[in-house]
Amino acid sequence: MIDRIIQWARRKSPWILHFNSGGCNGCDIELLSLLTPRLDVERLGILKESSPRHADILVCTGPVTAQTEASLIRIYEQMPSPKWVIAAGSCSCTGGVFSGAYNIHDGVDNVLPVDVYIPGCPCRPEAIIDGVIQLLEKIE
Amino acid sequence: MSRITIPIGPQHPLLKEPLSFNITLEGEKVMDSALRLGYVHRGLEKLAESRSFIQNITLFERVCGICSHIHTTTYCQAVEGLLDLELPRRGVYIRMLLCELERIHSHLLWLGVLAKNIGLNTVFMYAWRDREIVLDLMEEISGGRVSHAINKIGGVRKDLTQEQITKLYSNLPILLKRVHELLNIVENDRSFMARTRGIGYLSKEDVRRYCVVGPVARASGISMDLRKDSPYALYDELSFEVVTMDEGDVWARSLVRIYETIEAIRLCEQIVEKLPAGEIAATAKRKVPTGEFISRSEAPRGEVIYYVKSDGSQSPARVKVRTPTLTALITLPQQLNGLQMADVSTVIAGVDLCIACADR
Amino acid sequence: MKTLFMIVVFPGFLSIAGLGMAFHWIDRKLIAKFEGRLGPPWYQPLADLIKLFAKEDILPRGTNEVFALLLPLASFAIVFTAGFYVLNLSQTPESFKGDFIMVIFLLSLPSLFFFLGGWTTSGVYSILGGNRSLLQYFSYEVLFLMALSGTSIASGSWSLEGIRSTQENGLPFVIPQLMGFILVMAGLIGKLKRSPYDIPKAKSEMIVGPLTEYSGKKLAMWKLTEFVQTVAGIALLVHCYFAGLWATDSIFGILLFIGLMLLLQFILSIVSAIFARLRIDQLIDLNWRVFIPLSLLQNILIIIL
Amino acid sequence: MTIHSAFQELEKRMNVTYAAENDGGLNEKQVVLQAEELLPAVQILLSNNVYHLSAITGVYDKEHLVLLYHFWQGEGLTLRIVVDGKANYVDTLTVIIPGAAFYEREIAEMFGVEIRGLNTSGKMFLPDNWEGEPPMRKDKPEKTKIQMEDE
Repeated sequence: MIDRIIQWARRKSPWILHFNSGGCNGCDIELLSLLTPRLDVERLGILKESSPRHADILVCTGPVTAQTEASLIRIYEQMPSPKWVIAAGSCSCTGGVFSGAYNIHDGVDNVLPVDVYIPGCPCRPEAIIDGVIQLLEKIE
Repeated sequence: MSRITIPIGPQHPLLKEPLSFNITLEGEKVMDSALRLGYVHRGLEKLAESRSFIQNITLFERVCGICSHIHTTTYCQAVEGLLDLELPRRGVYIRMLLCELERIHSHLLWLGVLAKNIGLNTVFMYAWRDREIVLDLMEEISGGRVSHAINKIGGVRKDLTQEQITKLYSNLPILLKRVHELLNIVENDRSFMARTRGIGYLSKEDVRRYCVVGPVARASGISMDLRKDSPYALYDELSFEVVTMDEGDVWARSLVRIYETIEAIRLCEQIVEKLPAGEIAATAKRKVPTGEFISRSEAPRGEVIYYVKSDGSQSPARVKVRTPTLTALITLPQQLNGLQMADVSTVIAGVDLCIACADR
Repeated sequence: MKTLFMIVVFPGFLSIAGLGMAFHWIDRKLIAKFEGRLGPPWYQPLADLIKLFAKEDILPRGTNEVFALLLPLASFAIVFTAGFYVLNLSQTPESFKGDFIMVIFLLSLPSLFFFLGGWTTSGVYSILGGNRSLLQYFSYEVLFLMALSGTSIASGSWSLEGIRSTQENGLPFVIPQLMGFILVMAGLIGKLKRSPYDIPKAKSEMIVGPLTEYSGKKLAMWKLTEFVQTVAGIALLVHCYFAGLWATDSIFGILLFIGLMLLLQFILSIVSAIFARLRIDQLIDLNWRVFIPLSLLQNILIIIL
Repeated sequence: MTIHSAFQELEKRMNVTYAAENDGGLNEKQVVLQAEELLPAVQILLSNNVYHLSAITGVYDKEHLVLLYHFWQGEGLTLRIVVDGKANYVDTLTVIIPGAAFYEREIAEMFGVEIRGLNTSGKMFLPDNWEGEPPMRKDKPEKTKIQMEDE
């Protein structure tokens, strides 16, 4: 019973932390536009938190550059469990158009365990919502 | 008083992109600041040398997600210059239309970020709500909200249909009205002015010494706009004003950007009215002849310069990109010195940073 | 058994916490409406809190764990006690002569603990945010006390009961002391660290200030403290300025009481939606040059008249 | 035209290897100079009110590394500085144009060119743990030749 209540709470209150690990801004502004009147994800309980310690879901955008790799791991470790990672955008899934550049470690999954991949360059805001919802369904 | 150094970034709510900014504080006063770029450095210029001229359009679209269209436009202009290609007028007009729509989108986005940083969440929401109108128009025209993929060497991919023109006619006046509402806030709201007036001052002389471009330079009284000074595309056929102010602070930058948004909406209307008939793209030869070309254009944040060198092979021998943010970044330590900690966010938002552009 | 029920359920822990969550939801919903958004569903604060309680609790190295646990607990207990006093509509059995002063004192403690909470976790933002909240503390706390004491001067009593009964015999204090009411609202906004007084936890520069390094249960305690503090602060103002409008023991009276609380919450929400965040020097300037002299003037007027 | 007068003065007063208005190679005016002539040339530009430095490009002209200083004042003017392969340095412009600092650091990091008088400690664009050659540096021709002989 208590487990079910906790599961319900987790599904209803996913707080996300956004980290751009080296992307082009495209996915970032689409992610930010989730907060705004047209899509308003607060109605689903999604809040964009600013401290890793408060967040449940880490949303990465962009490929992982050599310089952000350490910060990315550190942010992930600062998050209290249970925690999940979403790779938003083609770049953070596979490296996308930047794949093969000298400073890029391709996708986020080379660094962190990724739960949901959202393809698209840039991924549409609706797709990000769908990704979060799919992740929430996975929580059960 | 003891000094304390606080690291801003790489992950910080104030920055949408990773950037490391170490600020030394004495109490609440900023004494020193040190900048470290390179978190978004992907090595695009190197990567461009291994891709073909056509593949590079896709690549340079992703230099920056906010001003993606201006990057491809400038790149295509350079390659077209190398090919010595005459562009059909309709194609150039559609290009300019998207450039101006993108300027509106970028400035509204920026106003939202500034408002959010000074704690005016409501204005952030309003500005981004109005920005959706532009995004819809751009999606209608090009198929993409943020990346448009409409440029190709020799022109554009998609034509404007009559339906789209009607939509532009009906939505641009709405947008103009909304932007005037936002202008009213920036111009008259006391709490907005209290946080932005006199903050981040740059004199005319500073702007010259640091080679600053775009709205930041124009807010300090330097009239520099490549659309006017050395018209590229077909900007010489359109009439618009270059907005300048003399205050040189964040408030002046806000006003300059909003007036520019209004000018951009007018430009869009003009473009649609004057839209010539005919082809939208010229056929380009596959092989790019040897040569060098410098292409400049006015992005929402200022002058973008592309240098393309071809050695006659499939891919360019060198592509150099210089984005406007790099010029603005260098002024940050000077703008910040002696300010309060709370003003750091205002100043950083005020110059409209795009780290992805600066790092490439 | 009855005492236990009173402490845990009504009018104790559960109902005060529930009321706090309800008001937090109303606040978020109102702000969302002002911003043209839909806003969260009604169960949102509850889901947030349950989730936080079920989360892992980690603290950075070098934190004094005892203090990090005690501070949120203590501040929650304190605001809860304050809430217990001011939310009791009818005659409080525990009421005594100086409870007005005690409630003010209890409501001012959490800010101090907030500052200490920042200092125990050794993050840079926590410390800086803590410093800011202490700087702010001295300006709004004086304002709050000065402006609110107008009511007790006018009624000549230092107990909530005395203040209430004076108003029941005459006009509610909001009418003769409108200026004081406005000033005390400003003080309350500072106390609750809401925008435009949200300098200690200004999201764009301080991340979340002292709370930056807290997670899980401790964060939930801090949040709950904030919810209850809001409700207690609002209820205190209703007591001090609007008493006499409701009958203490009828259903209608309770509804009116809650209605007045909602009105104050509405004012708080709209203020935070329309003003930009103040800078710390602007805030201190405003408080010491304008607000505090005004509240002093008001008190002098009350004494003379 | 400020650019025009600056161009003429450069031609007159400097030891110019090559100067062209527009020769099909580059679509803007360009002046080819040796590395040690950079500072006096920029002084001439500044005295002619050409103060906007748009960018510094490092590019390989056949085997030689060349730095292009793109100036702009209504129209473009490019100073083409041949960086000698052996000495591999240029003087910093930051003493007269402080805005050049980031461009020069980029050149220093990407091409390994020494910028005399510029503090280049620490990295600006490359990751902290970057090891090996500057990324934009193409293999030195002598090296390639030796390798080819070995084969």
